[in-house]
Amino acid sequence: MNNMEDTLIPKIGVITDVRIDTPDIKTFRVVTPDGKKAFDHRPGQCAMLSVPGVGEAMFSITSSPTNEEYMEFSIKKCGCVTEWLHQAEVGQQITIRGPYGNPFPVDDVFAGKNLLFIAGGVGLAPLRSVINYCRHYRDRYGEIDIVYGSRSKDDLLDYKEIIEEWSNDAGVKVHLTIDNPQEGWDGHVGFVPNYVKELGFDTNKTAVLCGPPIMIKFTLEGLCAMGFDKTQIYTTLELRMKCGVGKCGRCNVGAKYVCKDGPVFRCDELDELPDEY
Amino acid sequence: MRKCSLDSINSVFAEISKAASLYLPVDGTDGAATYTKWEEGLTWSNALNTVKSPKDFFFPQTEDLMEFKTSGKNIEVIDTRSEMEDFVVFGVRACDVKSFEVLDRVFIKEPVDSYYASKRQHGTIVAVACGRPAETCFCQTFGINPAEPAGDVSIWKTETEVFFRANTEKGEALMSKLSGLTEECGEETVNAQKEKIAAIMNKLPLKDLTTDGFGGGKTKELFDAPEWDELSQACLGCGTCTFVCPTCQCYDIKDFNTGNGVIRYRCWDSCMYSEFTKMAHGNNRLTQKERFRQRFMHKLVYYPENNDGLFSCVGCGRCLSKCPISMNIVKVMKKIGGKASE
Amino acid sequence: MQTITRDQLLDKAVSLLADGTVTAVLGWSKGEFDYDVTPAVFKTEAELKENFVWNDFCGANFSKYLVAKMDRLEGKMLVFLKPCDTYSFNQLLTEHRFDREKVYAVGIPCEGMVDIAKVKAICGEGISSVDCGGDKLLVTTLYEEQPVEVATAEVLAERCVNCKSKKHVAYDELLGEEGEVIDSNRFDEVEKLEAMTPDERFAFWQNELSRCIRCNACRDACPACTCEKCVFDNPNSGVENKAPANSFEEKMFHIIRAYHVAGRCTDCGECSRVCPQNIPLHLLNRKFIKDMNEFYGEYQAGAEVGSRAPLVDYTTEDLEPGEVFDRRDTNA
Amino acid sequence: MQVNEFKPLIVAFCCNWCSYAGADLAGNNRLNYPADVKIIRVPCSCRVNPMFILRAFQRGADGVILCGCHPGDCHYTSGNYYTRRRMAALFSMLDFLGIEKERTRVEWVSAAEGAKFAATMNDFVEKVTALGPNKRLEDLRCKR
Repeated sequence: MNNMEDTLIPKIGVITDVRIDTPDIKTFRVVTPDGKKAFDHRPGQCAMLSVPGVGEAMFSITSSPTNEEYMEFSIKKCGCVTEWLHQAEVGQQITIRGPYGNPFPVDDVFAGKNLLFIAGGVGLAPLRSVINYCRHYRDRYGEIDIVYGSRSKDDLLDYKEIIEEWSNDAGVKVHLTIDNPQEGWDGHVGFVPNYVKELGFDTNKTAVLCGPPIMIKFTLEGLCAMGFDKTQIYTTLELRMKCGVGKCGRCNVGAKYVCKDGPVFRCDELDELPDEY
Repeated sequence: MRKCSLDSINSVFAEISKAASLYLPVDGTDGAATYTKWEEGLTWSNALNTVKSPKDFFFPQTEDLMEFKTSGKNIEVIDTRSEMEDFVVFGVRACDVKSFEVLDRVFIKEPVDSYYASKRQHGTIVAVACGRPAETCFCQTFGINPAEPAGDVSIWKTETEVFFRANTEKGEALMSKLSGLTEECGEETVNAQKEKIAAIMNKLPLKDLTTDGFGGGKTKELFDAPEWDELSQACLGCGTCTFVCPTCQCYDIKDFNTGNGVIRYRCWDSCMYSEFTKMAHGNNRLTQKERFRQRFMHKLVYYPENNDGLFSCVGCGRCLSKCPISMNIVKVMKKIGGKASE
Repeated sequence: MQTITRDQLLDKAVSLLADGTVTAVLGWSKGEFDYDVTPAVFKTEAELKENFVWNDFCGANFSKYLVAKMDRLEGKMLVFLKPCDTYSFNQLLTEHRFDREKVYAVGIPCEGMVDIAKVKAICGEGISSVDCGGDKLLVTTLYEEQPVEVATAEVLAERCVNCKSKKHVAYDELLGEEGEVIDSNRFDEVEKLEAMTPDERFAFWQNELSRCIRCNACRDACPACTCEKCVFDNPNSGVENKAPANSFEEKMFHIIRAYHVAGRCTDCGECSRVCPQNIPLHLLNRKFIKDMNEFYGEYQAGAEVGSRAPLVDYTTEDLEPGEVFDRRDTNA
Repeated sequence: MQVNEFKPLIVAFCCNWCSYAGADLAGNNRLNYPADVKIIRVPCSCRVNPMFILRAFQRGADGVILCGCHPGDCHYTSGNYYTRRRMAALFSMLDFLGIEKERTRVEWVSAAEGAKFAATMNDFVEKVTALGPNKRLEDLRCKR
């Protein structure tokens, strides 16, 4: 048959740049062999990357859709596929398919709103796509606050971009924090949920959360205590996936499939789902 | 409606085999029936059903998806599929026919799974009415009538004759090939058999089993039911129920390095297995109770929620007879559903 | 027909619960039909009276449940052990897989368990009730006016036909009469296969193993398979495959499974009982048992606690792997 | 393909302390044995998991031979005694499944026995060649 048409059959992607962000996170730039973007996506969507013989895994696309040249993936070393990718060099081919999942509602719900992004660790990866999208269409959105925390200064993802670009944008406020005091760090020290409480945001914002489950849990509680309604808060989930299209049956939480109905959920939607994520 | 004598059924098989591969239940050396490719000398089994369901024809236990050839940093993707040929699955029971509808809703929903779809397209299903349902049958719970099996052709088998009725274009095409071997007939004998089956259905021990208390939107109500503990306590975590089930459709995608390439294939997976949801950074279903609950919630709540109320169980009874510890969907439905409707 | 009655077991369980000796009872719970019995933990007298059963279908070996079931249990667990279960019980103790102090084992005699598949082969599908009485079963079906009489001996599970022992090797208390170790014919079938030509043996196993659907029931039911992390679940082991992709993988799985329990397998027969595809898995296990008996002296796993299995032991005089075949060829 | 053209692929697991040195000695003494024998060095014959042997067959071996120190000479005192029992059980099982018993062998070769190593390999290759390609424990995916 050789028609090569099935959602499970991937395209070839070439790694054209590898940026070392932190000791365990690298950002990979991926294009097709003819130098184009593999496909268009919306902020918050994901792609399946694979290394033949090693495995396939879902990663959030960290570059903004407004970047028309390439896609970027910030990947933390934690399993077989990621470990392999971390040793990959520029020019290495991998396979890529997507885009999967639903995006953040950047064009309807978010439009005209003040936005509050809260991320922890590698949780900034999916948010960077939205943040840069919103910065690109700056006039469509109100004030933007970004709270980002990590274990240490060295573990802060996209540090250079944050300091040199984000912080200088009009109407964008960046609040960084690290878990423990460190030499050469004069910023805030403390966990993200506490920092959010200290900062005490107005409830006229739409919040987007991403990070380790424990951070999400306490930040969510903090925001609710501040008077945020759960319909104002968005987050993204991650579970084991194989197909990416809601058929292989393992990433469901209740009747929802994270790969297809997620990964972006509004927090009040999550309340409707059983506690299994 | 057409008929032929049971004695001449082998010539019908021979005729079908001329144009397409024919698969039908044949008794194995262990006494259990298995779908086998028909050839001269094989006889159609009298068994009520096969241990392994016919979902294998459309969603095989293992199936190569593609192959990768790597050289240096480069990768080549090869679609290894060959042209699909027509085939006929003969002697499928009403419950299993219904299971194809359940699978269709998963695989032929956008984005269409072309591996599955092309097999569905090339397969013709000849379904047979159940003259002697077993005590483990509960298809009527899901609105299935074993006397009126769907499929491309429906057949009824009596002691001496086999009656045919084409239901679809594919079925008509198949029957037209058999016109010389079958003769036109009335429906009296078949109607009599239908009545007999209806009478037996009324005597089945599980005839009163209902789906009350289940369906879409019941997640909150049922998820934290205390009964899950008791129901799942004996579960061994094997995959028997999922692998004999005609509607279980979870799969895994894996790579096999052959030494001169990588074959990416998919194979059935089971939500009962401990590493089903295991990721690099953790597992969201750590206990057998959670895995057990997932299987039944999926069949009775999640699936109907996403598919207009259709349940992902067809009452074939395979899990009832094959579970090593005799825990099954009927016991779950009685325990949990019974409670919800009280 | 069992010599000991449900009521006797029930009385024992109820009185042990009442006097506080145990806080839970591991027993068999009745199902939808007369034959689909499920293992269950009972905590109260009421539960026991309602659901506890003991009949010719209580085949499940409870020993394995002891590994997982007692973690959070306060007090002791009463477990009923048939003679063959006691061997598994001892073997698990040898391997330190559960806390003996938390178990109150009651040995019960067993007259053999019935294989419902054999009953169905005789009476057909549609069994509405099975009455165990005397040495016969009275089987009522949906299709026969009169109940069919089936001799129990004809429908006993294979492992019970070739029962190796009616003697309990472990218990705190014994109900009924103690039996004897039986000089069974359990290796006959293995010998029959050994006498075949390699081609015949290959064809035999090809036919049997090709039915395998890799459900892992044989592993999961096996009281010797208690690894926390099984090699078949390890994605990096090279054998982690959820489906037998070809005949190599079918053989690989079954060789490795049997090999991993070789020397520790007590021949309880659970693997063959639970196999949905009726593969005679016990023959693989028995081949190992028979070989080890012949090569290294008689050994029954689980006969006593703390004994050393043949494959984790050696003597300087052991026979050479090549001599295995020489022996057989000269015997033949 | 004609039978006489068949060149078997043989995998030989050799213990580092005796047999591997024996193979070395065979080479130094210019003793001939077929190039179809692929040697895998293992720290002790006892390192060889039965799965290694099955996997060798899967990956295309037509025969697998395991060489270790003579019983009593094990560098780790008792490793090869365990090997002896394990392989006796495994080979017997393979035979029970109908797999040709000539495809597997255990041989004890010391560091001084270069000649024995070469002779063993020659003999083993000859026997496996006579059997023809491994068909009963093959994985077709690895052959395409």
